[in-house]
Amino acid sequence: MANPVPVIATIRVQSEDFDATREAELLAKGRKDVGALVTFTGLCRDEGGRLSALELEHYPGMAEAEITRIAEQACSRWPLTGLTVIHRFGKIAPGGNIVLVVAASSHRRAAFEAADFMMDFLKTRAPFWKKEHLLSGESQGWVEASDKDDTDAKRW
Amino acid sequence: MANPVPVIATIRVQSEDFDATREAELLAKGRKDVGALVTFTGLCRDEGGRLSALELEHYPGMAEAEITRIAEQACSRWPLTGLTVIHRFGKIAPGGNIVLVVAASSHRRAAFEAADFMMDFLKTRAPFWKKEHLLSGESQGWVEASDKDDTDAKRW
Amino acid sequence: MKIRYFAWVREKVGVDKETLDLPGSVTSVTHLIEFLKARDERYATAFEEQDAIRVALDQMHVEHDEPLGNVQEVAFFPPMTGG
Amino acid sequence: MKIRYFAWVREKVGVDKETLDLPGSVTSVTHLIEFLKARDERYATAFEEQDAIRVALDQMHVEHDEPLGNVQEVAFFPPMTGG
Repeated sequence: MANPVPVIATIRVQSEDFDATREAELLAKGRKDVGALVTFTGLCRDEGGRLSALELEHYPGMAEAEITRIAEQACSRWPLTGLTVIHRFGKIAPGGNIVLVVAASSHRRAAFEAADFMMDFLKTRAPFWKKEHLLSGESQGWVEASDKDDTDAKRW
Repeated sequence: MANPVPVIATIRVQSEDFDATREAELLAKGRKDVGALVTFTGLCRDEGGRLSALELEHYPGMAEAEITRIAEQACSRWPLTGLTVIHRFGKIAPGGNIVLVVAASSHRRAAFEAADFMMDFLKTRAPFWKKEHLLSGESQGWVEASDKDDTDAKRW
Repeated sequence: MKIRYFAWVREKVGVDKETLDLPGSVTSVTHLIEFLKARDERYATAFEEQDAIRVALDQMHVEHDEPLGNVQEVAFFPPMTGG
Repeated sequence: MKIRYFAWVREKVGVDKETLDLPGSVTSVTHLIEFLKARDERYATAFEEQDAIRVALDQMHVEHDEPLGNVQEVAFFPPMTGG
């Protein structure tokens, strides 16, 4: 199943918003070997109306490096024709985009699994930390890492 | 994990193209409870330059009914906030869209699994059949069902 | 009873749908397939690999041993290849 | 050696980065944590639940028993919550 020539993933860590469509189009446009495109968009929830924003702190340099390492694993493990990962930092309001993974492949299982794998390891290994800001104006504190995320990452 | 009020899925069977972005936006826009949006787009491949088009025959009426049955299973099995499925029929050129699944949820595993589940059962239960048209001008014949698809569907 | 055919089953039978009066002895899908195969060479060819053929009664997938009951519409087709 | 702190580790320590001269006896991450905890109450509090703290050497995740070797940059932070 491994790709003889693994693709080079596109990785971006930025405060600006992203356009999921445009990124997906870049991986498919003008190509005739892409059979499956899986796009994962992670959005900021308001947690039942509690939150005014999430603030994402990151480790500049290591964030890009670690996402690149995870993406290289994905590219060598699945026969992808393209992989794009964008992770935002800074203050993000409910409904706003946080993270984007687009995986393209000739085959649907490869695209699904690679996107799923990327998200599990972005959650547990990419150096980002979320702080909750409440509608009441207070800063609620840091989001705790979930055991479920660790369990998910151990599937691979 | 089951949703107390399962969402009503949007199902369309059409010859016209679809806009994956627009469909994804419809599931997320103005909401603050959607944390994860998984979009699967299935595209026509040229099979290494062999194909000029795929022609999709379908069973009108049953196609919509069967996709609705699969979607209802997905909606009762995962806590989704939205689910959209569009399947095209007719002649589709390489690079063109064939099928779209968008699953929205508060949680990423639910969105991933629901989209993956939908695709496995669309492949094996939705009444569509693909015929290959060759660049040489001949009609190559009907695509054979793959054992891999049956195996995939048995995972659930 | 209305009978529909899709994909290569349709091509082999030569029509996409037809309405047939069935004898009372045809009470299950398997009986119906036997009845069709005996009608004509085209059906015999279409249903040659009988186990490969899928069937729907009133637009629901069923097994070959399903009774026909009061269904309005029977459809025969190869394994699906959509998605 | 350049040391960086993130999220609540940063808040508890009170600085986001600093450069420290380490005694020769500090040869592993565990030694460095002990050294920091002995410096000041803020570090002692930040590293109270020592096992919960993650560490990176030159921007790579490592375990606490990792030797410091010739690294330029050490970072301490809580478990990640991105994605």
